[in-house]
Amino acid sequence: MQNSSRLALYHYWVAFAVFLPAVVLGAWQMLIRSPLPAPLDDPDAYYASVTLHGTAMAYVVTTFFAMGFGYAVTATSLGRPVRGVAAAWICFVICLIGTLMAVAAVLAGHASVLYTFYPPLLASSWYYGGAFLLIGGSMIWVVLMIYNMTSWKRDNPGRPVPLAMFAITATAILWAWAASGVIVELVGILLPRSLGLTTEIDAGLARTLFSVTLHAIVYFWLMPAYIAFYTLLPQAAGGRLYSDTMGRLTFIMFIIFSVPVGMHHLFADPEHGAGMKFLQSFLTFFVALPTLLTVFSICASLEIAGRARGGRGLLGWIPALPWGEPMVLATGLSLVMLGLGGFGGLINMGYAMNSMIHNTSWVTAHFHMIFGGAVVIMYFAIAYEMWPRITGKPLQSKALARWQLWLWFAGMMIASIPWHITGLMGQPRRVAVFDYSDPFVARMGPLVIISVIGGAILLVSAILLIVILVRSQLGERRLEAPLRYALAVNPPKTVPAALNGFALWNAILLVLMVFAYGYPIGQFFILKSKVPAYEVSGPTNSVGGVDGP
Amino acid sequence: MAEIETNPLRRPLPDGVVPEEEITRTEDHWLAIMLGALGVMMGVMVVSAATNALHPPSNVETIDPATLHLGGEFAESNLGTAIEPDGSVTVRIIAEQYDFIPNCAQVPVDTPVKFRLTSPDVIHGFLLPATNVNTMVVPGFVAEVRTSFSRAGVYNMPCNEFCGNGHHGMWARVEVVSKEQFPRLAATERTSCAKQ
Amino acid sequence: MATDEFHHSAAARPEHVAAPIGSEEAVAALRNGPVGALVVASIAVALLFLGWLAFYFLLFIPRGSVG
Amino acid sequence: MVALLVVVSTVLGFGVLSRYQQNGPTLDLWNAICRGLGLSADTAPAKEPVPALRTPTRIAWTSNTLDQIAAGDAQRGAFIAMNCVACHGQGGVSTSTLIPTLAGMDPAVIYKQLDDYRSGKRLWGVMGAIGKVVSAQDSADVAAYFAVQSHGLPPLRGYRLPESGRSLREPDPAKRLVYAGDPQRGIPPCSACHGPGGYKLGAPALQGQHADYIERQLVAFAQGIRQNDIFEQMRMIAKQLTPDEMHAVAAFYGARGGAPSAAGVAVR
Repeated sequence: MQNSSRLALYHYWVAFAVFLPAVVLGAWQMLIRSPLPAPLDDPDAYYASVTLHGTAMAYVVTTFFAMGFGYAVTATSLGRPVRGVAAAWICFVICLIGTLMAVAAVLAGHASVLYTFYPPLLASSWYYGGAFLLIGGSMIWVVLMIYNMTSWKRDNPGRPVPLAMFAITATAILWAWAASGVIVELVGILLPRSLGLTTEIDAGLARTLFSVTLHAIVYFWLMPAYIAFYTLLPQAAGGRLYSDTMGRLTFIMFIIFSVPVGMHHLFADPEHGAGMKFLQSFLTFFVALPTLLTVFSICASLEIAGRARGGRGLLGWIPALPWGEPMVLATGLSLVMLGLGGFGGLINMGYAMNSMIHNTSWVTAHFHMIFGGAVVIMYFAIAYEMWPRITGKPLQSKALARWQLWLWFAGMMIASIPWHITGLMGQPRRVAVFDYSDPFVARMGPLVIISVIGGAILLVSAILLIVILVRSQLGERRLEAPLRYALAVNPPKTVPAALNGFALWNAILLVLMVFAYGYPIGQFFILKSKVPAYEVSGPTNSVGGVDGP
Repeated sequence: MAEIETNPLRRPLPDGVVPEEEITRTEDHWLAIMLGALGVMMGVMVVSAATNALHPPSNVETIDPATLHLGGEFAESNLGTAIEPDGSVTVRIIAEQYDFIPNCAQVPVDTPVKFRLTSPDVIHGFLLPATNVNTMVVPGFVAEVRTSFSRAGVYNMPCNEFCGNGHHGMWARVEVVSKEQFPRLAATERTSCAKQ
Repeated sequence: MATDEFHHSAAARPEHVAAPIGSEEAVAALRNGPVGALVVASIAVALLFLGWLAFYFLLFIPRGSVG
Repeated sequence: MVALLVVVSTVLGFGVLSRYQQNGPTLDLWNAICRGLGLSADTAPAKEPVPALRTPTRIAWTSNTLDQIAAGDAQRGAFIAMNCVACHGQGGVSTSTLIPTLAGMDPAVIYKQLDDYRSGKRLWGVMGAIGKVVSAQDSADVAAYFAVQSHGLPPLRGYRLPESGRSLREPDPAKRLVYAGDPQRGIPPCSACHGPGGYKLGAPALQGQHADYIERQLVAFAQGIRQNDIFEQMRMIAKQLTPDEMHAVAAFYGARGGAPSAAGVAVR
């Protein structure tokens, strides 16, 4: 167990160590694009910073956090040490090397292509290589999660896999499906071109492959939060999980519906027909379903807790909840942001309605609300829940943690809501500096300034997070409390095989993927759409290196 | 949590505090209501898309990005607004690092307009704020948006997709003018409001 | 205690399973299901649904037809 | 369940929605399916009158062109370049303020300009005649030679360290135009293509070039005297600039990066 705990802790430390500087960059980005004066107001620095911020938040923080969470869940929910610890450490080192390579390439100015890559822009092969090691390396973790679950099932025939383990394995499987797109893009298109092995890039194909990743990756980020909703929150609140079966179904639905829907990120692209776009828009509606089910299940679990704590009347259970617990408070705040962010998502996926907001600040605001808000705040709560259990040192302190969560919530709301509005007004994304003397842009000025204030609050909150974690780490070891998972109202004695494994669901997803992506990817074998690549930092391979001796 | 667990006033919440049938029934109802709500949204989307012919821009047409300027539809002399025999207009625009060409396009109000754009280098975005005109411009493809403007005025036209380190400087305009004002130039020249 | 061997779907070992707590009023109130939760979740989803319709008809459609 | 989703979405997407076209006729089922898949493109209208073709250059950045440039032989180029030094200076480091320094220039730029002189797309006195006597291979060789000469233009590639005052808030108009451009007039930042820190295929590095030469070219673009820029990009930008701005931007680039001077030549 000791080794499993250390494994989880190391992953968390990497995640949060990367998180803080990435928030600093984010706050500075808010400033430079606002009408306010900013230090180092250099557009090149902005684009490098956006690349770094996105790479850090989307790939590094999330992957390391999910991996660490996975090991912690495996050890505690299965009640035995993680199997394959050596492989897990190898995975950790590979992912860390990948991270360092990618960060170095961006800092050297050879990779300002944003974390979504945007070929035919072409970055240094160090950047793509780093991303490949990080994402590809995390597949070792995927295998380890599946291996730990199946070996437990073998040792405990007929018993239901603990919900938390079932869910983290679902997360791992989802990540494998999601990552397949970006891995094929990296290995098949970007790395060969950046190494000079090929001369052209098919931008349409690259975008299509990345879209396989782009939506499901969001659910990979989201899953640890949902696992906390289902397995940690009800017990932190002092109640029971409303339905174990619904939890399992929710995670299964995420696997099935979050991958064959990525084309709603390509609604505005010219490389796909409207029929295929509608088809995936249709499927996208179903990915809202598990979230809508979760909202009810979690409210019900909280009601049970509130009533157990003496809450009466129709809504009296709400004030009766232990809002002082970071996990409960974070869930409340997270659900508010999930509601607003989910609303934005319903707009984005609305087929033609996507044209209203595509690539405006609305989209940036939307995923900050969902990921930066609803998901990340649960990462904090998970850290606060797990840190004392892993280290045996109490949280320093709960009051400070509450402040940190409230600040994060307030900061995200203040930053994101005006951002949504400027998006509706037509503010384009990823623009380093705006000309506020233009009347069209000037109208957005006050809203952008409000967002900057939100960004500053977020920065304060992120610093506070690190302070709390470091203070807790430096405290004395005096706790021996195991991590406790919530009981269901009706704890299942057995569950159907379909709800205790993933073989059936993987097969169904495969069918859906062939249906949803077969033609869109297949068409590139007939289309003549390859184009030259454009290196972001000057001529190297494009003219055969003739510019240097 | 420690104090909750040891609180003598609280007794164990027994298994099945909500009966299993009750749970199944509520979850089923909730699922049905959610599917119903999503179904209504889907219905609204499908019906309005059919009656108003609303689509995301989806014309799949490939083109060689390297030789655009040597001739054909996107040669420099052919960019700008063209008037079709049926009275509709077609606007051809190049989006390149880091300019739209022409950087000012003129179209008449209440007239079917077809924007055709392509890129000779990297991915760009074409957006007219306060309208639904919005498309990616991907090299190797011709992006097409069909619409008509109901309000005259000047529309800003920022590039809305990161295209490199000069992205923030890539802004242009579309001027929507009254039908009378819209100049009908000779067939040998394209209409544009770019500075000559 | 409810942490018997049948509660493995929460965690494989009893020490990782939450110690359940409660009272008789809670048991009575919950007999008919979590009505309060149904109300809260319904209001939230209704707002979402109406907001979506409002955006569709009041913002998106007036901005003009595209295709 | 899944089969139902597949059937319903296919029927709606291809059988219903794809039939209705914005500003166009309703399609029959077969055409709707093709349209929905993206098989039948709405190609350019054929009936409209097409203006006489005007092209700025014969060069296109195809892989053939890039291979030709990459095949340039700097040693052979050195021999040919002996004819250039009278005007462009020893080793391509020009001492005349109206003649550009070629040392360190991207070979694609030299190659394209020589072809434009050859084809008459760029008209500039004696260069037209010179362009006619050098072959495409000669151009690639001489471009390869000048590209590796030192003491001229600093290398374009690479990174510039972040520095304050490179946004639209900068009061100095030259610095503002170079690093931030002027979005309202559709002027992108010069530096994004011409450096420092930026690069675009076919765009010359300007840092260290003679200010007088840069200014003269800007005026030529603005007046339409020079028209060999692909998609009239430089013509369009230069038309937006005031004479003062042209002068200031030219001076900004000319003054930076240690303009090649007599000192540079003396070292050689």
